[in-house]
Amino acid sequence: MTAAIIDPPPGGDLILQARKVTKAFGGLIAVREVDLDIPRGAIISLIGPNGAGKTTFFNVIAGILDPTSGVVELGGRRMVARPVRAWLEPVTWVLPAVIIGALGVLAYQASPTAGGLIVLLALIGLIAMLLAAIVRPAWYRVLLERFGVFKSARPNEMVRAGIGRTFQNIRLFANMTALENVQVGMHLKMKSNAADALLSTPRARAEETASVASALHYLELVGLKGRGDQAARNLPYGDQRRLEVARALASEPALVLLDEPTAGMNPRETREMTELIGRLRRDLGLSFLLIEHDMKVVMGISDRVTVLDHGECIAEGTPDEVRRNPRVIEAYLGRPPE
Amino acid sequence: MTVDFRRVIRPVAIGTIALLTEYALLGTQQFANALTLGAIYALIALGYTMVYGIVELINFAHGDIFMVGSFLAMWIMTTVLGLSGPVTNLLNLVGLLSIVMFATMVGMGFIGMFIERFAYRPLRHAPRLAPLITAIGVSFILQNIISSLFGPSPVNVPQIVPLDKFAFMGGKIGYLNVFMVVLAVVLMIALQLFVGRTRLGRAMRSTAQDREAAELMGVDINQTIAITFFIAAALAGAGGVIQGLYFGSIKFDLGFFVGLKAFTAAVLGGIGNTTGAAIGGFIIAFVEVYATVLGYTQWSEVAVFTVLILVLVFRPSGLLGQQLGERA
Amino acid sequence: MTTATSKRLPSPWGRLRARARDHRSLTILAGWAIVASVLPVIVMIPPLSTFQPESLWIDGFANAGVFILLAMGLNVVVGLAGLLDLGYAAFFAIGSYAYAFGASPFTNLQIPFWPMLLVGAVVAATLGILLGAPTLRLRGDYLAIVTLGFGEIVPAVFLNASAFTKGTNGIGGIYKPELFGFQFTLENPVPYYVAMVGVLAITMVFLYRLQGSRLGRAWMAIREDELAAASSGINTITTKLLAFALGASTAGLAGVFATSKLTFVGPGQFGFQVSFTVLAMVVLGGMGNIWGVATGAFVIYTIQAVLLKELNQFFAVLHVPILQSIDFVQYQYLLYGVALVAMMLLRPEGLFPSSRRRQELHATSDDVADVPPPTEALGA
Amino acid sequence: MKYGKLGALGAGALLVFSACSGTTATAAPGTSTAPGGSSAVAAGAWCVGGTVKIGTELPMSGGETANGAPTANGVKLAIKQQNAKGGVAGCKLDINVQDDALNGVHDPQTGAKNMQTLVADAAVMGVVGPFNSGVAKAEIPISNGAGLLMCSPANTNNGVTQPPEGDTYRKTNPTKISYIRTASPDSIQGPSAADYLYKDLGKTSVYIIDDTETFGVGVGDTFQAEFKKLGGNVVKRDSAPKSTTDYTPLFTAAAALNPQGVYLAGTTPTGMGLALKQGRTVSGLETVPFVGPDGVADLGPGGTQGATITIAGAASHDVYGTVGSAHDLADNTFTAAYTTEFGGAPGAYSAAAYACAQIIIASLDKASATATDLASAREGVRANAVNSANTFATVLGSLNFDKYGDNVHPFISFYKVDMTLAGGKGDWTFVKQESFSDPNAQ
Repeated sequence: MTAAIIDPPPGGDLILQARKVTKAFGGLIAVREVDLDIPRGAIISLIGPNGAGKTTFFNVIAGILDPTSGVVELGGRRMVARPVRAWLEPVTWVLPAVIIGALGVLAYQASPTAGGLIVLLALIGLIAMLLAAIVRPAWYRVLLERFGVFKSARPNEMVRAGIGRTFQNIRLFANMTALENVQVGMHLKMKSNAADALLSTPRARAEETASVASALHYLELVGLKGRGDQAARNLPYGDQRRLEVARALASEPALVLLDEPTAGMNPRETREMTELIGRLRRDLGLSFLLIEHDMKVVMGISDRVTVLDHGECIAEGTPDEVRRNPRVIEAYLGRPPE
Repeated sequence: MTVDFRRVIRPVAIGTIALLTEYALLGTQQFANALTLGAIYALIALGYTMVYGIVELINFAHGDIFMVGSFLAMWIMTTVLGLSGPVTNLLNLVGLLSIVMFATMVGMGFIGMFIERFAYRPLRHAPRLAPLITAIGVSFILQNIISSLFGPSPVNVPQIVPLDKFAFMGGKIGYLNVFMVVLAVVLMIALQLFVGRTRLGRAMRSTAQDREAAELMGVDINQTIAITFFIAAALAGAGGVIQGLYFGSIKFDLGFFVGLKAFTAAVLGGIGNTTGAAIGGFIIAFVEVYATVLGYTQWSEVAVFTVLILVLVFRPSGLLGQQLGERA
Repeated sequence: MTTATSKRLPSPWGRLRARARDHRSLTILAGWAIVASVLPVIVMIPPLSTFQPESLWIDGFANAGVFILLAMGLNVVVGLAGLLDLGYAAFFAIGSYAYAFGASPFTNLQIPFWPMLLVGAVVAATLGILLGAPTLRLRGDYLAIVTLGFGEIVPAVFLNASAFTKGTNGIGGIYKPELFGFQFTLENPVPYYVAMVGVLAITMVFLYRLQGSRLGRAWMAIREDELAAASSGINTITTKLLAFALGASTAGLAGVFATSKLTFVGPGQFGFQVSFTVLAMVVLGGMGNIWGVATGAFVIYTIQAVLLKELNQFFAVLHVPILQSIDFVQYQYLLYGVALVAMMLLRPEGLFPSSRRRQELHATSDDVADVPPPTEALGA
Repeated sequence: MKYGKLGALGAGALLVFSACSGTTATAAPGTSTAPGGSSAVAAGAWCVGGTVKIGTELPMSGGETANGAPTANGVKLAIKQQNAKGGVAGCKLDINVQDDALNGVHDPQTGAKNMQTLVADAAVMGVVGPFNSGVAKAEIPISNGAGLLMCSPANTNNGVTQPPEGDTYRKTNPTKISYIRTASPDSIQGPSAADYLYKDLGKTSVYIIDDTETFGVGVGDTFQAEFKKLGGNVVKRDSAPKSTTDYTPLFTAAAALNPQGVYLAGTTPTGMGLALKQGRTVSGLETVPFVGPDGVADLGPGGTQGATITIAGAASHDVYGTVGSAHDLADNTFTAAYTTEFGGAPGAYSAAAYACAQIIIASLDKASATATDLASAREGVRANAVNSANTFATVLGSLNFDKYGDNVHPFISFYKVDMTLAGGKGDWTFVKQESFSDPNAQ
């Protein structure tokens, strides 16, 4: 099948923008100054020989690895970059406590009770700041920004910002049912907390019922209707890939990162997966970033293709442009992509 | 073999500086005490780390294997060899020590293999916590067997190495202390050579890396794991021998706490890494001696664990954890 | 799914089961009510009645309840969230001391028992979060040794901070509970028994609800694959902390209850043995299965506190000459060790493995190798 | 607390018992005469079933077997000897052994459960135990409510009996106390050792090491306070838990401060024997006196399994110890009888347990005159034992108890190790004894 190649929408409505992303492991540079733009509603493919740094680049975008340099922006907001002034963060934890504690020690000279209370207050403050540092609520991040501290978003924060992903080697929750796997994907969209669960509030129960219905819907969407009760590890390989996609969709992302979605699939399954991606873009308006080895898939579905080799971007353009690029041909050992 | 700066010279330099600093801070006497204690911890920690490296099991019975080793050595010395006090003839002493050391290490090795065969091997494919619980059970069994054989009170060990001391740098150091540290270092080097240079050592390393692949390449997994337990238990046995010689008194329940500290040492150094285990053992001993010198003996355990926690917060895989490619 | 199953099972038993699934909380409460009323009857039947009088059995059941609470709490941490905690007794200690501080002549406070249950749970949960925080980045066995360390540190603090805790002497004369003017006494174990069953039933309802909730799914997801869980939008850090907090709060409840019954607390009661015993209960019962874990706790407690202690009497009843001459009390820990090994060899998955979670903690997650753990937890 | 070879039935006690048995004795058909006993007598109607029991509540398994088992043997010996004399008023004695160790460590919870068990066994007339003060604090409220006598051979913690803390354990029946103990409280033993070291041995500086246990910390604190009061200098105070295996660094640090003596505040089973052995090897401490309480001065000769001198070996010279009882009644009768019976030297607390059994037997003998059933006999035992007007002749000398259950006339005996005794292995020799007034008199 052939998907219509669309031009990037005017006005630069970019959903994701990666600028000069570099990632080094010790002396080895896995990704070197890679730029990537993903317009809203586009399907972008990332190709390259094995070891080209595709998955590393993916993990940077997904918030799993901090880049050595470069920036990843989502909807114009800086999400991932090398940490800035990270050493200042512990200072923000300790400083208030030290100041209050010092006051307490001074006050202790005048009145032991008051001094003791102030020192206690300092301790509570310290604990509160430490907890805030762990949970990282919004006000804490604002505080950090005021100090000029930057830390990359965590994977779950990237999901919240609208990125869903699958893994190259399938990482389902093997002992949970397919339905539960999808429900986990809905985690962020659900609001009930531990107290709701303990008291089994109407809101929690309603939400739970709704989540089951919604999860069944996603299962149907990817073609797993009626498989909800099966443990994920008992599903056939192709179904596991589909289930991973359903789980990623359940978080209602704007951009889905698919790491070799058709790896290990037979031609029929591959075709179904390709169709599914096209349908999702059409029906839900989702954007996709794919890592893919199957050139048929890449060339058939992508709006634009980026080619990595030895961590460097060697070509970027429409599938046709890339197909004709001599550097790409060379990178693939002279074997021309059909 | 070329001398690689990163792998050899730097660690040696760091170690030397660290030791000199400790020496300056503690003084001769306490420095010697800490080194001696560290030698025992290190020998036991090696066993923990080897077993963990190959079967990913926290062998909680390992401390008790050390304890059984000390009793076995005591039994050999008193009942088999009929010793009761210091042996002053150097040749005799060397001969007797070699016999005791060899017999204890071999005997403990077989006990270690036996335990692995019956308590752990049947559970190799069971959920990971199952062997942990049998390890606790084995620990109970070993303690109670020893306590019914030798009684629950402390038992004296003939201190066949004379407790003479020589003056050194303003302190007095026992010949036994020197012997213990040297023995521990020799055994550690021997272990490194064994693991690094022999066929069996290669089999152990490959099994630790990927058991299935090793099996496909013709490594006999059962044999390799059994040998690992043999070596681990033999090292614990050596630790048991010097424990008895140095302190002159052993008790059926000494294994748990010594074992706990040794395990802490293994984790501190990066579990699965033999060099790390040895370094961890010495660090734990130094922390304990520090606590004592500063007058906070009752807090020494707290200090040990605080150091552990701090190290792990900043290096979640221990000091040398990444070196052997620990499987996350 | 529920409806589908109930349609397929038209038998009365099947209908009962389906109904039980639809009204789980009620079923649990009813189940506890049945168990609680049956147990006192069973122990009046020989040979159980020959071991000890009924009041002692009931007293023992109330004590067993403490361990059932502990096991159910540890199950949240180890069984559901997959975090191996070897220092669980620390939170038991914290709950116990919380009650001792709140209701003893030592502090001159006399806060009533029932609010103290809540206070103990909250204090333990807070410390659970504090102690859990530094361990968040650690995996598997590194976590185990750090929690083991906490398990040693907490009693050591209670021992050594003697100005605040009376140190090694312990705090005695702690006040007993009272309900609507009815004073609990040491002579009559029945009120403790009833109260314990009540606490257990409510805790179990709560735990089942948590397990089936969004939070329970998040715990299981983390246990199965932490990175995939984070990539599905789960905040692994708060979720893990909640597991520590809820596990610790259950231990806090157990501590308050045990202390109010014993009227004494000392630092020696919370050694590693307690943590290991509770872990053995969880593993033996079948990790992740709440009622299985509760049963495991009951079985091990009964073996430890009743059967092993009464072995002499038991063999005396049997009239086997050789066995009568052996003093089994001396060998009870040998037998306990043998029992632990034998039970694990026979049922490595536990007595009542939860069917779908049988594989848990099997996986060594080899495939994580290419992706280092999230580095942003604390201080990095 | 430790009376290894203090042994010896007070001659008076023997007379009292045989006299009692004699007066009430009438030959009972069908009752076998015990070998060596005087005669068999018919049991009174109160003695339902012909047998009553003495309970023991001690740690009997795991790491603390060494504490409990020899102590329980003391009770077994007393019962055997009494049964050989025909029991008490024709009623045979039996034992109900309870173990308060859980996973090998004494556990107050288990102790409380055991106390419930003993209370529920109507034939139990009195209980010997517990061993640990912490366990006692969980058990006294139960025995107090039930009116069952407990006699501890080993507890010394002041708070167990003495107000205000002691009152909190007797809330059910504040006037009917149910707990007595044979040992002198810490508040007597610690200071007397300090006096001895400062005045008799003339040492003005001391290093104190305790074992972090209730007993060790108790005597350590009271020793330290008294030594300072006398004008002495406490150069260092350390606490080393019983899990310690290496005491060398501790003593090395202390030796740098040049103490003239060392006080070992603790017991040999909790590490003080090892501490002595290792401390001696440290330069500077080769000849200074080491002083210990009765947990160290177990009076066991070198060679006895588990005895301090056996563990410390050649390091046992210049070791002094205090024992919380009078020396003057001591002879080797008890030790000999114990050794014959159990094939080993008595444990540290065997004699005290034997004394407790003697007190229970004597009280039961008295109570049997008026008892109508087991319950009244049990109450009679309690009332007689705690009545300060009753004086009991025991293996520890004569004992009677004040309103809190403490010995009215505590004695402290002083011993030192003589390495020439016991065939060169060393043994304790008596130095002197002192009597004190009632610790609760004020």
